[in-house]
Amino acid sequence: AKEPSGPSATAGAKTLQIAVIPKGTTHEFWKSIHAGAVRAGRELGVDIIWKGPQKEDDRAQQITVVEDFISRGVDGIVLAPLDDRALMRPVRDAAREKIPVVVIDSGLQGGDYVSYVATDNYKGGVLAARRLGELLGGRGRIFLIRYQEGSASTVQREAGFADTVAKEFPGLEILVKDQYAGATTETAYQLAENLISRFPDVQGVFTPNESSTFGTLRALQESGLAGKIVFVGFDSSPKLVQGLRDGAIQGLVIQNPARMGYLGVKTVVAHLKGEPVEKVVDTGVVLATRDNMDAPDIKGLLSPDLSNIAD
Amino acid sequence: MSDRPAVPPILRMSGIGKSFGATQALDGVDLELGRGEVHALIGENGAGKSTMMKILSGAIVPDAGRMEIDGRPYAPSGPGDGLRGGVSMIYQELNLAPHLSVAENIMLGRETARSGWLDRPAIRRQVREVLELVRHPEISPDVPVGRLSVGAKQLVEIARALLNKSRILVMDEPTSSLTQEDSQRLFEIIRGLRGQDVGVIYISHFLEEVQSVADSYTVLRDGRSVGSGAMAGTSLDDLIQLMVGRKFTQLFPRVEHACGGPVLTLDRLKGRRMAAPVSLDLAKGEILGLAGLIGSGRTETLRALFGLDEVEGGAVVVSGAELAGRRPWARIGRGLGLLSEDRQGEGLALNLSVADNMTLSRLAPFRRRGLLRPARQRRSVAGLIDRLKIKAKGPGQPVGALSGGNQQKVALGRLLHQEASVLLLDEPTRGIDVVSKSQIYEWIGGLAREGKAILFVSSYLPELLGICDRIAVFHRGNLVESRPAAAWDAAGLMAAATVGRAPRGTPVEQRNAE
Amino acid sequence: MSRQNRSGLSRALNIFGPFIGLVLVIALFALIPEVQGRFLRMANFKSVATQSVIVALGALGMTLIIVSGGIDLSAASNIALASVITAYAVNAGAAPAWALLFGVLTGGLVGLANGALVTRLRLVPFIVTMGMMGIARGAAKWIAGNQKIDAPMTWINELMAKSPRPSWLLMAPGIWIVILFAAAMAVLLKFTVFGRHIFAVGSNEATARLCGIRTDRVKVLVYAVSGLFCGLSGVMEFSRLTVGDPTVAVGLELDIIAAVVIGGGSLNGGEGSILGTMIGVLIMSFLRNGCTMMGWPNYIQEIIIGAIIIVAVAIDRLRHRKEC
Amino acid sequence: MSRQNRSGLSRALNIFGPFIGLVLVIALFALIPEVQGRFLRMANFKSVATQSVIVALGALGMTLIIVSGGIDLSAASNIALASVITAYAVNAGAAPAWALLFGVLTGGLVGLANGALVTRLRLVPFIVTMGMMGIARGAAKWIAGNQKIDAPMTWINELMAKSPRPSWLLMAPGIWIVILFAAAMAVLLKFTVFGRHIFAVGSNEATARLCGIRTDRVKVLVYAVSGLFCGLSGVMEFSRLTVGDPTVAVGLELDIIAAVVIGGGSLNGGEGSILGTMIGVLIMSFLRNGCTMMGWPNYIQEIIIGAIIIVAVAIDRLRHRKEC
Ligand SMILES: Nc1ncnc2c1ncn2[C@@H]1O[C@H](COP(=O)(O)OP(=O)(O)OP(=O)(O)O)[C@@H](O)[C@H]1O
Ligand SMILES: Nc1ncnc2c1ncn2[C@@H]1O[C@H](COP(=O)(O)OP(=O)(O)OP(=O)(O)O)[C@@H](O)[C@H]1O
Ligand SMILES: [Mg+2]
Ligand SMILES: [Mg+2]
Repeated sequence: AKEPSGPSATAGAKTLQIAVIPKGTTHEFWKSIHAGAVRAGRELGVDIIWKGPQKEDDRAQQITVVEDFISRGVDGIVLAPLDDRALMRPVRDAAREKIPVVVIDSGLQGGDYVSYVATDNYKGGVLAARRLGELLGGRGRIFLIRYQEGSASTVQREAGFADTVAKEFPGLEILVKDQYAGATTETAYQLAENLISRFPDVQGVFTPNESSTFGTLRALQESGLAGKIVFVGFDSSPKLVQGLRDGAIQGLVIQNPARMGYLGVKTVVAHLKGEPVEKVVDTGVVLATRDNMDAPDIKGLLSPDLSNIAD
Repeated sequence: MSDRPAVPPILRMSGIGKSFGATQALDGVDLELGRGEVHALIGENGAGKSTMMKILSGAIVPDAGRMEIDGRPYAPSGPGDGLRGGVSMIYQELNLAPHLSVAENIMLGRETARSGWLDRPAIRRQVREVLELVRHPEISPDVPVGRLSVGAKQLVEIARALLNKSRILVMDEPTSSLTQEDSQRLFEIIRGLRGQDVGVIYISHFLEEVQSVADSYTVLRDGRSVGSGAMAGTSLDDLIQLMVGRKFTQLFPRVEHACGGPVLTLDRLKGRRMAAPVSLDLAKGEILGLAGLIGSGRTETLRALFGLDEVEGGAVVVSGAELAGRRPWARIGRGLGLLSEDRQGEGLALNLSVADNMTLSRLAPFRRRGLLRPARQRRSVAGLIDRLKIKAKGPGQPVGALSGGNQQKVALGRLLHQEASVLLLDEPTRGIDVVSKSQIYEWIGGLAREGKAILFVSSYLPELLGICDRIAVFHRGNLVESRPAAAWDAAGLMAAATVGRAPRGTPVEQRNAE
Repeated sequence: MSRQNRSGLSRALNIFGPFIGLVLVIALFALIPEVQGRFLRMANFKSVATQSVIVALGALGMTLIIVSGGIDLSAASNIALASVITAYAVNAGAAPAWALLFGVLTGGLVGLANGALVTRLRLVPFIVTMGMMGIARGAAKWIAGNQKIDAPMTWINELMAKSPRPSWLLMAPGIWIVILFAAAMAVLLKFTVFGRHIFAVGSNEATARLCGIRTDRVKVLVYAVSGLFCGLSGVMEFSRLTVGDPTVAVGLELDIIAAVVIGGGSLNGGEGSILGTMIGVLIMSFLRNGCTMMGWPNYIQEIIIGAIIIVAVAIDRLRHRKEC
Repeated sequence: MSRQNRSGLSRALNIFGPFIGLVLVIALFALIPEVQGRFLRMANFKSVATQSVIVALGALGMTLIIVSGGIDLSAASNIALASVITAYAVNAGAAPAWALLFGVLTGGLVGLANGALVTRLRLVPFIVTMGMMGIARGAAKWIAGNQKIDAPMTWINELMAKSPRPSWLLMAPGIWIVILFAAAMAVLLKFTVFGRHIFAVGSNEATARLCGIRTDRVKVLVYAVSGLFCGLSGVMEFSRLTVGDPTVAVGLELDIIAAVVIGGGSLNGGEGSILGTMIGVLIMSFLRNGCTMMGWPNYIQEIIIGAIIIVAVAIDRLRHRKEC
């Protein structure tokens, strides 16, 4: 939705319009990015237009959205590309139309964008593997539940996880590694349930995003395994935070999506004003555990303030 | 029989008008029906009979006019209102739910129930009774209607209408697929209803039937009433003259034709749905009639012959060569053409135009360099429409908008256009008015003279006796007897069809056209 | 005599036919040594049954619709919408019973809208419900603010608990609810006038109308009832997830339709049965469960389920052909 | 006289009717000051046209199928599969022309399989293609190894470039390809024997058989041709994405079907036209484009598009009713 513009709207000058294009609109992760972008918009006095692909995670549709914003003639674009190649051409088209693009969250090939603001996803997977390996003492049977075919950021997390397990914890046996949880919580739930039926003696689980983590959490709770096995997930939501507190989850790798959205907008506006910008900005990942979850910085990440987005 | 003038008529329809787009189907028609009266509604194809009756049943809302039942205004907004108002109707086109059983169809909309729960025993009993009444207790109440032959389906519809016990019973060509025996039984039932003060409106193109069963009549022509009165003292010729506006003499015009060598031979042909293998010969220029009761297997034989049903054994020889391909397209390629007895379900694509329906089996003449030329198609179809006197707005009208008889003519027109050399006609004159019938007989004769061979299935014995060279009789799937037409009479045919054996030495009587 | 026998045999086939597929699927996995022991355990059966609840409820209503000659593509969106509404109500502090009622009624309203559009505007159900699919999904996302709605745990969440609270229930209350409603719907379809009319409308609508059946009323009722079932299914979805998720159940309408068709329903109307549908639901659930247990990759699973749908219907088809 | 006029009017309505919806949608956005200037620009129209190519190609084939009384739920999966195959071939070093051919033929094969199953096993198309939907999608993921396939840029990727290489083309070559094939299919449907046969099969299959039409052959051909179009559409998808993505176009089959139905196609068969379908495609594309430009949230867009589908078909319905 279009945001009421900041103080400069009254100044009479044309306010800048920045399109922020996420991969989807319904995960909490994207809500946080939205919140960060809106905060930057307020501070800088620019309009934020928030619009994802009509169908979640559909590359073709995201290209369409980018094209439509080029048609509309926005001043700048902040884009979380669903694909590191497929979005190259529309981004180049934007560059040709003198619309700067800042890439957030996932990488993009080619050099037609102004800056890349993102989490190191691979590192997130590494953190998760270490946590799991340490808690299990380097020995045990674990699941790697994947998110969805072809999703680049989660593929990196899964790779970081699998590589680290192979390298640092050879005693961990990955029982399942090519099962995909699918797009929704329900599909993740069913998958985890069925896997637990098959391998009731599993000792650890890693899931690479919010929906797969929550679906798995529900399955563990239902089969009475919550807290009995080591479970490390990714991203946060109130139910996951609750799980962390209850001891059902032993670790959540969290990113800083609000910061991603905030810096994305800041960077593109800085570029528009002719200021120099960094080509790569890392927004950092941290591991939240029961012990550190109440530390102020972690707490802010676990339960981001979304109150400023008004729709 | 207006010998009770004091009592108000059970039904009065006055000034009924209805148009479909540019077609004025009815224009100010009046009709009166007395208690215990059987009133015939007659007219040419497309005269507006069915439309009139659909208005009465509530299936169609009229543009103009008023109706009264027992002196009270009656304006149904749907068929449900009509039924509750005491009008029940047998529609011209089959009106059954194919997945439901015979019993379920008979009781449809009037299920005996106790506060919403089906009362199965009661339903069974009533269905049994009414099937007894039409003398077909052998029809199983549990069999899905979709599996019955057309004739049996028509009996189911009659049973449903009889069960309703309505004040007014409308029958739109109820006997078009019935044998004479079943028709006679129906007339008995109708006469019985007369005693119960039920008013019956009877539509049929079998004028002899009409004359014997009806007390009074109304004749429609082009959507207007052109005459009505008591049946007594009105001759057939008078009726026909009213219908068509001119004198009409000969129902069965004789077209001289000679039979040549055999063109079609069935050698122990056995289709999947045929009870027994059938063998027969058909000569060039011959019209071979097939008689039999409903379910006797005539349709099944034609369907197997044409490749519509799976063939299990036997051979079909056309002009000396055995047919290899067993699908309809292969048969059409060898000059066969079939007219289906089920014109709505199979015979016609109702939402396609008259032109497409008539030319579908032979589009080649309109093609040049791979492309069709619709103008040519239309011209050629316009010619056929004229020739067959089809009442239609033009070649582009969807065939579903035509009256029943005119639809039948379109189906016939297709065979003419196809220029088939062996015509398999399954009840070709069903629903066709008298004058058009005689016209069709004339064409059939003409086709025979051109050397085409014709298999003519009919349950209407007079026409078999009237135009065929030879008649074969089916009984329970077997071809039991085949003789020159001159060696049959109506009674002999009936006997052969019912008991499977022709009475020996039947005297060759004068052909009885009734 | 032989006819008698044949019809007896075909009747037996007719009754047990639908089970054949289910038995085959179960046997398939029961014979694979790798999962055998795990697959055949009671706990696994219970878990499959619980997973089936959502599809089963949707399929009960869908059976009515398909028998009446219609189709409902909005079922899955409707489920998501109802789950969101329930979560919203619980979250807003409504008593769980009220929240449940709201959820179910929301579903019913969407169904009613479908029915009204189909009958008033005389549109094909495919289109109406396809449009409604977008509308309901959009509404769900709107109400949920594009997010999951977290709601406090209440007894609603017990409905789909695998280990139910009064332990003599043995199975999740949701499963009992399905069994109850399935029985009720089977009776409705077979033994009531309304059921008969649903078949008639599906078999030949024109005939039904001419026989005085109020076809429009039948259709509106069928869609409304089906909507109520979707609503209940949405409540179960919420119960299972403990959150109201507007993106849940995307594409589930096809699973639901597949279950009905595998169970012998005909998309041309006039055919279908509740028993068949329930077996169709179980076949799909067991297939998913078995494939996951085998550790087969998802694409194999997708391919197998696609193939099974075709094969199941082909077998059903053969069965019918023999019969006549 | 007045009769003449009326039929003239209704003929005019018939010809221009389909355009009304399109004009309305364009007018809607053209009147909103916020986007007005941008919306009505040539560049935007070109971009909408390019976005429409994929759905349009799928819809060309779907029109044939729907006119013939069938339906194809596997269209979108087929598009994804073809795009993967094309990418695979390019990646494996095949000449672009060969890769294109492989992609198109893959689509054709899937279509052929659909047709063969529908005719040989006498199954309802809904089920066959629903099964095939899973099979094709699974196969695409399998071949792609559960990932997208990166392929080097070739001239195939120029097919969907908004600024085409020989600049006198003005629009993406893909758009010209659609126009070309649309014209060809329109002629096929209206002016060839095969086209008449398709209408006949869709209107009443039994009649078609009776008239010596090889209904099975017509159906197999229709599905195969439609499959080829899906294949081509998949190539275009690859051209646009520059990668082969097995998860692309999920749910697109409903968009494709909606386009055909908005354009006057009847799911009962026997009705439909290429012109109508193309207008249906554009209506959907302009709606999406306009909504995005307005920056309306997705759920609003979902609701609006759902409603528009219903309204468009309702208008079409009214138009038809007047006529008779
Ligand atoms: N639904 C319709 N749409 C357009 N025209 C129609 C429709 N139904 C009937 N008509 C026209 O109304 C006229 C009267 O038709 P109707 O069916 O009443 O004739 P009929 O007397 O029953 O003829 P038949 O003896 O052939 O059954 C015909 O010209 C027919 O074309
Ligand atoms: N009373 C009945 N009960 C059940 N099935 C019947 C009945 N009458 C006919 N059939 C079915 O119809 C088949 C034969 O009907 P068919 O249409 O071939 O006979 P027909 O001589 O052409 O009769 P019609 O005069 O009705 O066209 C039988 O094999 C049977 O399956
Ligand atoms: Mg009539
Ligand atoms: Mg017959």
